[in-house]
Formats: sequence, structure tokens, C-alpha cells
Amino acid sequence: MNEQYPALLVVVPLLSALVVSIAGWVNKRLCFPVAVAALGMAAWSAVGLLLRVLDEGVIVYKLGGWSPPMGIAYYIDYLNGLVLPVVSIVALLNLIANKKGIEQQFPDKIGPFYTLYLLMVTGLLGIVVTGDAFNLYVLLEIAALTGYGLLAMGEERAPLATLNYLYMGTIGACFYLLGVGYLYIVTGSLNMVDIARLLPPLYQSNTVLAAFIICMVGVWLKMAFFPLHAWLPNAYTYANSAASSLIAPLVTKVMVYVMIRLMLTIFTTEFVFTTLALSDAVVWLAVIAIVMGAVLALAERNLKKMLTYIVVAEVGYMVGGAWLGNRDGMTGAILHIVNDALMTLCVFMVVGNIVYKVKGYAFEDLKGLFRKMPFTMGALVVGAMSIIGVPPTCGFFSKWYLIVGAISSGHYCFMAALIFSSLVSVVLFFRVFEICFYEPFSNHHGHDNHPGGMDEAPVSMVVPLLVVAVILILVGLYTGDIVNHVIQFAIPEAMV
Amino acid sequence: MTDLISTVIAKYNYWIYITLMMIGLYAMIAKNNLVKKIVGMNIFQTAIILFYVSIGVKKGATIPILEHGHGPDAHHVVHAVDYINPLPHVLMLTAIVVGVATLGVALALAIRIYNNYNTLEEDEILAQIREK
Amino acid sequence: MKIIGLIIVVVTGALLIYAAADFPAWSDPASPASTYLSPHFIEKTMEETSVPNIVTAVLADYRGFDTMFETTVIFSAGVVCFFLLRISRREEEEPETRYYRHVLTGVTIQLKEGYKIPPSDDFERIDAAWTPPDLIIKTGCRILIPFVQLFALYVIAHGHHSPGGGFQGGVILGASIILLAISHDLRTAVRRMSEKLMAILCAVGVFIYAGTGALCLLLKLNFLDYSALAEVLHVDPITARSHGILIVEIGVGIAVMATMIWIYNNVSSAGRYRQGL
Amino acid sequence: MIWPIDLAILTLVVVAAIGALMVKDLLGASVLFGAYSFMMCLLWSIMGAVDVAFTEASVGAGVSTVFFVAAVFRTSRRTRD
Repeated sequence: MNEQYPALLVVVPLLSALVVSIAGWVNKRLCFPVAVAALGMAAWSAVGLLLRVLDEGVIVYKLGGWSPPMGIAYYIDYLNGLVLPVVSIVALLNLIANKKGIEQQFPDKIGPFYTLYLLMVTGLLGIVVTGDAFNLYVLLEIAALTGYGLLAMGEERAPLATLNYLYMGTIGACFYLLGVGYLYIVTGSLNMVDIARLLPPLYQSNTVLAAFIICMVGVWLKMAFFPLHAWLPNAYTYANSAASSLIAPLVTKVMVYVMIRLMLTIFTTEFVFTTLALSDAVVWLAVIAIVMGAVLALAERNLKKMLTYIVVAEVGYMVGGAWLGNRDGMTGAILHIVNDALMTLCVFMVVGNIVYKVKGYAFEDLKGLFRKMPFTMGALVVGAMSIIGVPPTCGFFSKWYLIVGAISSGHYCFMAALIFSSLVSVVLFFRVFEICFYEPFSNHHGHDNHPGGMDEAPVSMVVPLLVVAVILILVGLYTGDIVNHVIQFAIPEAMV
Repeated sequence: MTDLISTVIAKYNYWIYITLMMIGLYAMIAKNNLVKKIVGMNIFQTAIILFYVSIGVKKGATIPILEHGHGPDAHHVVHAVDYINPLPHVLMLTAIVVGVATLGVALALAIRIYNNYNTLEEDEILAQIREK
Repeated sequence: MKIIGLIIVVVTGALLIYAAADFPAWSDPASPASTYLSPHFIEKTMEETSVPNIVTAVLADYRGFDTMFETTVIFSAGVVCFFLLRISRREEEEPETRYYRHVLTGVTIQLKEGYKIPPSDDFERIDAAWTPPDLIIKTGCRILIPFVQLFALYVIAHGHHSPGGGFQGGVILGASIILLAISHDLRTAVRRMSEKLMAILCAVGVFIYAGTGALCLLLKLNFLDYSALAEVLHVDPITARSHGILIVEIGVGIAVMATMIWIYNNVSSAGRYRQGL
Repeated sequence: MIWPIDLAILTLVVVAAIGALMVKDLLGASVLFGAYSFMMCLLWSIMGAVDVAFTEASVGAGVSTVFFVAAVFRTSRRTRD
């Protein structure tokens, strides 16, 4: 059983998605327990894998029993060993929290919704665990297609926003595919480790350079890195809350993981930082991304849309950190994948609870919410503290590493952008808190039966949210362990 | 000059795939009609498939299905140079499937948008959104 | 937008042309792609899997994991189309007047709100815009469809030895039902292949594939290692691989057929399942 | 492989692609897209990729075109570009 964790991790959600799909036509009440059991199993395997990696080092799992360059293999090392539990736990908590919301919004389509949800998680886990460049493309498309389906069910504008996402996502995935094709034409291999072994003599080739640029642009499109971010805010804002709180924390972070995987494993740091002279340009782009994300968030009068721009800014943090070209920057970027997934989950789940109770997420809908939904707003405070970067929460530590990295590589503008965006986040969230705290609750929506009294979201929604808030603080407290025992080994020795 | 011409001719498949890809990309960015964009998207994807298939071509080789008979001398020696590289074909089968799946989803979205706004022109839809 | 598009296209095109300068010459037998992995596939396929069609062998065995997800992609597309378009019975406004047609005489009956027709096979439900299908097309397609289906089954079953396999065969099978829906109307096709059946078949098809893989896992070998099936099928491991490929190809065929019909039904009727094209 | 045929079909592919994008009627665009896919399929069978060509013939020229026509039928044929 122990050796089969890598396969179980992906196969269990896949098989259960099929079971749920059939169960949706037979008995709808079966869908939720099956989905929770499957994601629980996936989370269990992911944690088991991380422990095994800590014990034994890199694990190779041969699918179909064919050895790597011939068949497809999974490589689990410290980098994806860390990301896997995050993805599966985020998906599990979000599923439990949104049970009521899903039943409220799609009473007739529960089966398809859970099916797509599970397939999406399958795709994301597969992307993270795979060691084959082409396999990654297929899984990318699974995650993308199911994501389009989930995001398009929402407000009236959701389908248009999603169709734009589909165009951009397809261009991104196709660019990635083309880049893999370029690598294949010069090396003849598709396995990541094998490509990395064959590439060094070819570092001067035009084709390799173009492959790298095209893959990067494709991945940036998918993760909404600044000039290519236009699809993200609308697509995430108008979607239903269960989908947006799954997709907003995970998709962009998994794509950042893919970028780091490309930089560290396929192309190796030597090529990325020594042969190419692009790292300054990309860090500058990241600076612009962070500043623009913060400024655009400031212009919004709508909580969910404001958060989507914060997601854009956070992508800038991670790309910039990864491209700083030193150990601290990369540590910060990898740590930030974990932290940002958790804190984005936290704030989007808060939005989900608010939407469930108040049916809106514009600023004027938030009045008096501290009195009405104290636990939800408490979690929002923790999430906001983490995004701002206040010490006991985890957001502080990854920012710390990023700033240290920026200083030691001399990119002071990046450091300035980080501090600027933290200050803007302070303004953003305190504006929200002010509205929620001081202004009396307005019942113009007519959903409030006890004016002034407490009217919290159901327990099943609040408990997972509070768990996430606690995890945010715990991850913050154990940052040292995560960095020393895991991330440190994820970064190649060559990088200083 | 002859050099240039010989490079152009030697790799004409690659130039055509670039042309097709750029046609598709331009349509996806610049066209106003949603279904036209979807057509562009499909052209874009098939162009990449053309590129991959072009990788697999091998001079003087035949299709990747082994000649075989039944009986005692059925297993004769197979030489790699006699058969076209099968790996790109396998990858592209997958890519075609992904393409048709994306097409189905995109058309479903287009129909939903049409039901909401009664038009497929992007600028008209945006004008309707602004009016609200 | 046009100018931005043009700039992006020119920049991308320049990058691609720049890259193409260093490609190995076209159709060069000595290029890395032709000399690194593919000789192994070409020379070893027969002895390792006993399948002469190398593409099938690589597709369903060496890279079988890709193909499993390829099937999953198409399955998820089907689910997404259903999820986005299908109008559930509760939301669907039942039209006040409904039309029925007496099959034998061709008489059309209009029913007002509240009236019902006695359950019988003589009447079929039709739409207001219903026109009788053209006789030539109807008969022609009726003759054609069985042959199309037969060919599809051949393509699936003969994928080991000739071009084709589960995917192509599945598409052709699906196309035969789509042809029925086009030449008659959607209701006729849905009566043959009900929506629930389609939905379940999609999942079952993928399940056959993934389940075969999981079975290998239960038999103490790695996921999708078909040689584990040797124990169950009582053959040697290499033949077991060949049989394993056939099993998953059948799974792919079922999934693809059902999904193609499902997507067509939803797209052509915008989720109402009344009139199609 | 006979290169004049290859070259001729490559040209036709480009023409069909541009035609599908230029024609001011979505139904026409769908049909031209079908023609484009079929040309692609021919091209690939010339290049020896029989399995890919078979798939493209059934998927690209067949089912995709039907999906396009169905979607255009459910929406509108009108297009301004």
C-alpha cells in the first residue's frame, strides 16, 4: 500500500469522480460522502508521500511498469512533496465547507458539480506529481476544462468571463505544448529528468531558448502574471463561491509550481540564471505586477473583485521571488505557494459564507457584519493579517524571505514593491473592517430576521473556515521546520 | 540567395505551421465574433499538431505499423530506420482529443452567452453590460 | 485590438521563426527525435507487447497513463456541457400546447394545457416546428447507420493491426447516432439512447480504463501494468499486455461514443432536448 | 512522399484557414473549417501519420464540424467579421 501512494493520490479522486457521476443519476445523497472520502484518501496519501520523501528522498513511481524515458514516471521530491498535501487539504476543506452552498445553488446538478470538482482536483494533483512534460499538458487541460465548467456557473456575466478565460487558457496550454515540442525536437525525450540530462550541450541553441520563453509565456498566461492577467478578475468574481474558493487558491499556485519545476528541474538554474540574461526583466515585470495588482485592488468597491486583484499581486510575489536568482528568493517563492494557497482559501471561504447569508459581496452589503457573523469575520481578520504580513501568521515569513532575497540580490525595487503592496493591503482590509464594524447592518436585502443580532453561517461552513484560520497561524509558527526540513532540499545545491 | 531558398524549401512544413498558428492566434485576439474566435482557436491547435507530426516524418520510412505474418518466421528483425517515429503521433492523438473537448466546452459557453445577450458579437455584449 | 493582435502575432511569429532556424532538417532520419526514444518503440514493441501497430501499443501501454487522462478530458467535456447547458426539468417551462403525432396515419394532434394522451406506442411527441424528415434522407441514413456502426466496431477491434482504435471507433459509433439525430430528429435519437444511459456509459467507459489500471494495482504491480492481468486471464505476461490494450480500447470506445452523443444532444438543443438541428 | 502534392495541400490548408476566418457567415465558416480539417487529415496521411489522420478525419472533419453547425444553428449565423 505504501509504495502505491503516488498512484492512489491521482487515481482515487478519478475513480470516485466516475462513481459520483453515476451516483448523481441514482441517488444524489451519495455524492457528497463519496467525494469527501476520496479527497480524504488523497490527502492521506499526499501526507504519507511527504513523510516518505522526508525519510527516503526522491521517490520514482513507474506507471505501467515501464522505466522512465520509455513510459511515464512520477517523481516525488521535496518540492512537490510539499505542494501535494497543500492542494489536497485545501480541496478537502473547501469541499466540506461548501456543501450547503452547492446544494443551495445547484439543487439539480449536484452530481455533475462534484464530478467536476473531483476531476479538477485530480488534474491539479496530477500536474504536481507528474514527471513527464507531456503528461503535464494533458492534466493541465483536465484542470482547465473542469475549471471552465465550474467557473461558468455563476452570475449572468460568468459565461463571457469564462469564455475569455478559455481563450487565454487554451493559448497558454498550447504555448506550453509547443515548448515541449521544441524540447522534444532537440532532445527526443519527454521525461523531465531525462530532458534535463540531455539539454546542457544544447544551451546555446535557438530552439532551446525559444522553448524556454514559450513555455514560460504559456505558464504565465495560465497563472495570470501581470500583462497577461486580464482574464482572471472577472472569471473569478462572477463565478459561484464554491468554485471560486477552489480555483482561486489552487490554480494560480499550481501554475507557479509548474514554473518553478520548469526552472529548477527541466532547464536547471544554470541555464535560467547564467546563460539567459532575463532575470532582471522578469523581476521588473513582477514589480509592475505587484504594484498594479495593489492599485487595481484599491480601485474596487467590491470585496470579491478586490481579492482577485490581490491574487494577481500575489502571483507577482512568487514569480519575482523565483526569478531573483538566489536561495532566499526561491525559498520565499516556494513557501509563498503554500501560504498563499491557504490564505487565499481563507478569504475566499469568508466571501462564500457572506454570499450564503447576505447574497452579495459589494462593500455596501458588508455593513455591520462583525456583529452578525463574528466567527466568519474573525477568520477574515486572520486571513487579512496573513495577506498583509503580520508576524504570527504565515504570510509574514514568506514575505520575509522574499525581502531578504531581494536585498541580497540587489533588487531594491522588488523590496519596495513588496512593502508598498503590504501597505496597500493594510488600507484595503482596514477599509473593509471599518465598513463591517462601524456601519450598522442594512437590511435592504430583506434577509435579516433579527436586526442587530447574530446570524452566523451554518456550523458546517464556519468550522472548516476556522480550521483554515488556525492552520494559517500554525504554518506561521512552524515555518522554520518547513524551511529547514523540506524547502531547503527542494532547491538545488548550485543555487546560492 | 540560393542558401535562403534551400532553407525555405527544406523546412516548408515548419513555415506553414508557423503561418497557420499565427492566423489562428490573430483570429483569437482580434476577431470580434465569439464563434470566429473558436474557429481560430481550433486552427491554432491543429497548427501545433501539424508541427508535431512534422517532427515524426522520416525520409524513406513507412507508416508505423509493423509488417508481420503468422507462422514460424513471423518475427523478422525490425529496423528502426524503416518506420516513422510513432511517438509524436501518439502525443497528437491526445492533443486532437483535447482539442475537440475544448471545442465542445467553448461552444456550450457561446450558446449560454447567446441565451443571455442574444448576440455573439463581443462589442455588442460589452455595450449591453455597460448599459445595465 | 487589431493592432495589438498584429503586434503580438508578429512578435510570436518572429520568435518561432528564430527557433525554427536551429531545427534539425525536416524528415532527417538522424534527428534526435528519430534516434533517441523511437527506435526502442519500433524495435521492441512486438516482443514486449505483441501489438504490430506501434501507435496503439505506445498509446495504450507505454504511455497508457496519458491516454487514460485523454479519455478523462473527453469525459469532463461531456460533463461540463451537460452542467452548463442542460435545463433541468424544474426550470423548464412546459409549453402550454403540446403536439403529438399518430405514427400510422401521420395525423398531428394539438393538446391544450391539462389534457393528456393515453400512454401508447402509436403516438409520438413532436415539437411545434416539426417537419416530416425527407424520405430519401431518412431511408438513406437508415441503410447507412448499421454499416457505419459495423465499421466502427471493426475499427475498435482491429486497432492492434491497422490504423484506428478505441478513440476513432468511438467517434464513428457516436457519429452514427448523431447521424440518426440529424436525419430524423433529436427525440428519435434520445429514445434510442436515453440521456441517463449516455451519462452512465461515459463514466463506465472511463471506469473500464481506470479500473483495469486499478486491477493491476490490486494484483501487486504498478498502476496500468497490464502484465499483472496474466494471472487473471491465464496467459503469458506479453499476451496479457495485448489483451489489456484491447480492454482499455473498448473502454475508450464506450466513453468517447457516449460523450460525443451527449455533447451533441446538449449543444444542438441548447439543453432542452426537444428539437435538434 | 511526393512533395508537389504535399506543397499543394499545404497551400490549400492555409487558404481554407483564411477562408474560414474571413467569410461573413458562421455557417460558411463552419463548413470551411470542416474543409480545413479534411485538408489537414490528407496532409497527415501523406506524412505517414495514419492514426492521426484517421482521428482528424473522424473528429476534426466529422464531429467538430457537426458541433459547429449545431451551435451556429442554436445561436445565429450573423457575424460582422
